[in-house]
Amino acid sequence: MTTQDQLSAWVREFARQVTEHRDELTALDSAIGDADHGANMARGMGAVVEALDANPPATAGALFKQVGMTLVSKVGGASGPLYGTLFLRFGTAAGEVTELEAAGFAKAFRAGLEGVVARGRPEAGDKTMYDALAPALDALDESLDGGASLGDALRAASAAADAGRDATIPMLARKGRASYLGERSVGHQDPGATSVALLVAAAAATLG
Amino acid sequence: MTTQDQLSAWVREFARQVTEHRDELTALDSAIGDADHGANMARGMGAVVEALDANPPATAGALFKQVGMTLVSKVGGASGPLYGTLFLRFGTAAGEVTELEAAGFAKAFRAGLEGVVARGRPEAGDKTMYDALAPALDALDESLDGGASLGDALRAASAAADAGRDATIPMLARKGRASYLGERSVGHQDPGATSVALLVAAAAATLG
Amino acid sequence: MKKLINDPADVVVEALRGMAAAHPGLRVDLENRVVFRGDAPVQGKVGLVSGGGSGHEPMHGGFVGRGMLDAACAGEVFTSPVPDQMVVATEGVDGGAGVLHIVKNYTGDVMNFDMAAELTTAKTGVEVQAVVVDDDVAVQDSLYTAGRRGVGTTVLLEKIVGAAAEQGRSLAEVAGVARKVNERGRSMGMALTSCTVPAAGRPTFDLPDDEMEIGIGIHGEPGRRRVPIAPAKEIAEMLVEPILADADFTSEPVICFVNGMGASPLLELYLMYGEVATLLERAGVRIARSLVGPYITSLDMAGCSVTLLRADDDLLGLWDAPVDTPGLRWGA
Amino acid sequence: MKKLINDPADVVVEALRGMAAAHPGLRVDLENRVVFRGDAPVQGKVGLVSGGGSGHEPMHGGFVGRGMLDAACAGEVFTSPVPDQMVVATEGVDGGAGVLHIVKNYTGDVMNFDMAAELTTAKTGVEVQAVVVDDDVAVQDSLYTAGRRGVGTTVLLEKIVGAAAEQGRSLAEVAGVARKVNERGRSMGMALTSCTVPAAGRPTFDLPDDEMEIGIGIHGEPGRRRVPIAPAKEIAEMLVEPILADADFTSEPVICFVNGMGASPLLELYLMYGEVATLLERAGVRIARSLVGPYITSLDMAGCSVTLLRADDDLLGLWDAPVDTPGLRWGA
Ligand SMILES: Nc1ncnc2c1ncn2[C@@H]1O[C@H](COP(=O)(O)OP(=O)(O)O)[C@@H](O)[C@H]1O
Ligand SMILES: Nc1ncnc2c1ncn2[C@@H]1O[C@H](COP(=O)(O)OP(=O)(O)O)[C@@H](O)[C@H]1O
Ligand SMILES: [Mg+2]
Ligand SMILES: [Mg+2]
Ligand SMILES: [Mg+2]
Ligand SMILES: [Mg+2]
Repeated sequence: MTTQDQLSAWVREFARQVTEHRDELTALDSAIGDADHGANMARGMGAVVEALDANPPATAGALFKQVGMTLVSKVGGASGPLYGTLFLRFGTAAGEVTELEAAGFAKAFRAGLEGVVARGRPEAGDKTMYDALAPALDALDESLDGGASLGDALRAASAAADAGRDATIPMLARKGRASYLGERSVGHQDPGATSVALLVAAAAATLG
Repeated sequence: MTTQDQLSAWVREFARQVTEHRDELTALDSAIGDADHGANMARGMGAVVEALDANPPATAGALFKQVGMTLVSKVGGASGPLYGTLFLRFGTAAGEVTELEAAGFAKAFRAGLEGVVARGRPEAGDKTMYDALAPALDALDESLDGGASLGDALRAASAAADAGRDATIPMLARKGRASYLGERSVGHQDPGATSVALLVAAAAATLG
Repeated sequence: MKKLINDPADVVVEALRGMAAAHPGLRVDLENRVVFRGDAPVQGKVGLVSGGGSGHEPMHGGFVGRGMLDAACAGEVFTSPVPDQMVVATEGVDGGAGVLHIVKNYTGDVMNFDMAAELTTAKTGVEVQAVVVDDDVAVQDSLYTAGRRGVGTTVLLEKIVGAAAEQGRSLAEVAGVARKVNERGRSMGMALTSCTVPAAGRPTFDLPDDEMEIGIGIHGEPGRRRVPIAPAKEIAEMLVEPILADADFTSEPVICFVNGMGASPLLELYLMYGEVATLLERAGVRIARSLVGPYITSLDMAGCSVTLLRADDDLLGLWDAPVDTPGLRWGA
Repeated sequence: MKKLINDPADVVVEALRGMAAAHPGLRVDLENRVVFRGDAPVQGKVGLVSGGGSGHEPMHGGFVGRGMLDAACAGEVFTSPVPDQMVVATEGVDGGAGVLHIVKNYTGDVMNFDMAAELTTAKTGVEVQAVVVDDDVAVQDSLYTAGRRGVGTTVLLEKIVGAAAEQGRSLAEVAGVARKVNERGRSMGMALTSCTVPAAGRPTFDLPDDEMEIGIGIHGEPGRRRVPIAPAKEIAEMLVEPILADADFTSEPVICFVNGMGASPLLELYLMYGEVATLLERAGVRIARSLVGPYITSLDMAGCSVTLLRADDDLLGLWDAPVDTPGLRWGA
């Protein structure tokens, strides 16, 4: 069971983490992209926190829609629509509630993943954020199905996201800018998968 | 007494030396100018040697006028007109002869110096080629007046040119590009004075 | 990082402020970071909106004006603008004849422009069409890439399509011209140095003094391959050959565009143009028009790209038509 | 050295070859390295000849065309052209109304143009006048210097004087306009990096990553002082203050020109223009016209310069008159 406060704390913790890892994200994006993923995520999540402070949403649905709208209108690039859609769909699926059961949380998060797939059409192995997000949600569902607490399930999801992130290293990119590099994309960790791992780690640190 | 062949050898030796010292001249001009004195002199003297090969002049006058004309039409910048005028006046003063007595040589060379003064209006201490050329010609005259051979007198002139060149180091430039630097020109050797020292050294190596 | 900037976070808006001051004929919405033609919307004319990440100046803001774009949205450096900006731009240029979005083929640009088109149409009923430019032969257009990047052809396209819109052609016709230009244009680029994204503070990639990148785009991304530096003659071959291998340029006259990446001086670009022209002549390609200069840049990257556009009488006429923008101006 | 060149010795002629190919409306004498208007000599019009070392493109060759120069002589990189070139140019543009030489104040340029004027007049009787541009406030104009350098004002002068000649004004009048522009123009420049002369192969000066040069000219010469790098706002102050201290610019409208040194992208130049415009407004200077871009460059140097020209109605009218050159084009 997660409360509205915990959900906000998750969002804030994600903001803190992307800011802390800003340079790392940019360095990863320098190697196989255009060196802006750190700036994009830090700018977007900075605006999200500002909006949260100015106008704390009352429900989970409102919270995540606000996060999603803010990202769509502040980030740009690929990550703006992708993360924006993730949170918008998350919010719609969560609904106008102030608490989320573990199963409801997992369902909403998966709706977010489906939003990412609808927008960017990533497939497993394309070397994108999908490759961290999909395994994380599979682990979350599996743990919860096995009777784990949300906290334990999120820790398993975070480990899966990290593993998914690491698994992007040997992949040959087939989506996004890294795909332009062909073989040269091999050997580099995907920036979007890295920021997704932070998102799931932030959830494990704040929820359940 | 210098023969036409010796005079040509002087010109060729000067060409060899500026080519050899091309990078040094450019490095000096980088510090207080625009990094082209080496290229300018090497291009000009390269053209001079080509013209000499194609069309060997019969007299001292013709030789030095050809050198001067070639420099004027191939070098540009400050050194083109200055060196060009030096050789043009040298040639005019030398006249249509095939041999030059020591005194005649010194007189012609001084006419060249006067040409430089007429063109560029340098004064002693301005940190220009004048500061190597004027002491060299003074030493030449003085040695010849004291009864020295042309060879010995040219060696004295070369020493004086070297000393004059070195003396430009502490000078504050008042002519040419180096003057734009104000105080920052102090501590650097003048490129034009350096190429003049090569000219006199080449004379000492080939004449008399 | 050595740049003429203040806080890296403010680069885009401060540059737009300078543009606004320098070009009183434009209307610059600093809040939304949109550069408008001073007289937008032009009634009865198809509105042309483009935009993309900043760092490619004069593209796109410098191509706003009579005979070219009606509005350009400026994103953060190398980051596609957001849908809100595009909605403001689209509404601001709608003169009743519909609006064409000119989008370079990058995942982010395409997604954001898609969202903007949906939003505008839902909100206002303005008819919006989009054309996606994808002309970079360095990238294979396959299931295994995000498709070809939009690079140099974008400049030629915005000029030509701008003239078509200015003539009063319909949205369908204008979009048709845009697609035709895109189909007929091909580009290839190279970098001598990396660029430095202001917010990143260091060069995007390290490139040794004796190496260069071939097949780069316009976002400081590394290219397809790294090779030893070479004389201009050979660089010209490395750029022209893949273009000629990709499409036929001998059947009609071409517009030949040698573009500077931002830090390569005009002296070198003209020298490159000479090499390119020689190669094209040898290959039986007839150059009808040319453009040489830094028009679609990558911040402070040194390097260049070559774009060839197979033209016809209509395209040449549109190219020659008057244009009055900060970046391209003739006949006006 | 990373450049788009072949043999460094061939840079100038190969770049001219590219210019000739790209601009069929010009006539380029490759042998003498002179760029002519295609229709030179224009009968009855004062001929305008300029020139100087190469490496400042588009100046001067890019300013040849209707409404601006009749011919430009290209010297080696940073080396004044030789008198022979200037003689060819002067004879080639003489339409019976005399010829004006526009000379930047450098010892070499002045001496070579002097020799050329003597030679032409002796040979052909063409009436030649010269105007020497010396507008760089970084240099003190005193007995202890070679006088002020000719920098940014040269661009504005060539445009304005070109329009005056195009109107059919006499040699004396055209020369008068040139002197007036020179008297009213002031410039100041700075460098973030050195440039690299192709024949030298390495940067002219070493500049640490955290320092810049203030008071540079256009030949890669070090400036008056070296200071820590600073935000654009402060750089703008370092450039604008000495200009305003040197001459009054509040009494009449000014033309404000922010110039790029070759490797600074337009994004940064517009940002600088915004800063300069703010400072001028605060100082009570009214900007009537502006120009932003790399027009008088120093090879691949990063940096910029600011030029202010105090205008009047005549000068503004001449500025606005049509011009049709590769580097500046409007109304044509
Ligand atoms: N089609 C796609 N589907 C899913 N994720 C994608 C797609 N394209 C790119 N991404 C993700 O976006 C990340 C890059 O984001 P960012 O650098 O902010 O945007 P941009 O690529 O526009 O500069 C990549 O590392 C990748 O994880
Ligand atoms: N007015 C002058 N009188 C005498 N010599 C001068 C004068 N101006 C410059 N010089 C000499 O010319 C040299 C520079 O020559 P060079 O670099 O070839 O030409 P530029 O200065 O045009 O680049 C200086 O080092 C100096 O010795
Ligand atoms: Mg990126
Ligand atoms: Mg020099
Ligand atoms: Mg980006
Ligand atoms: Mg020089």
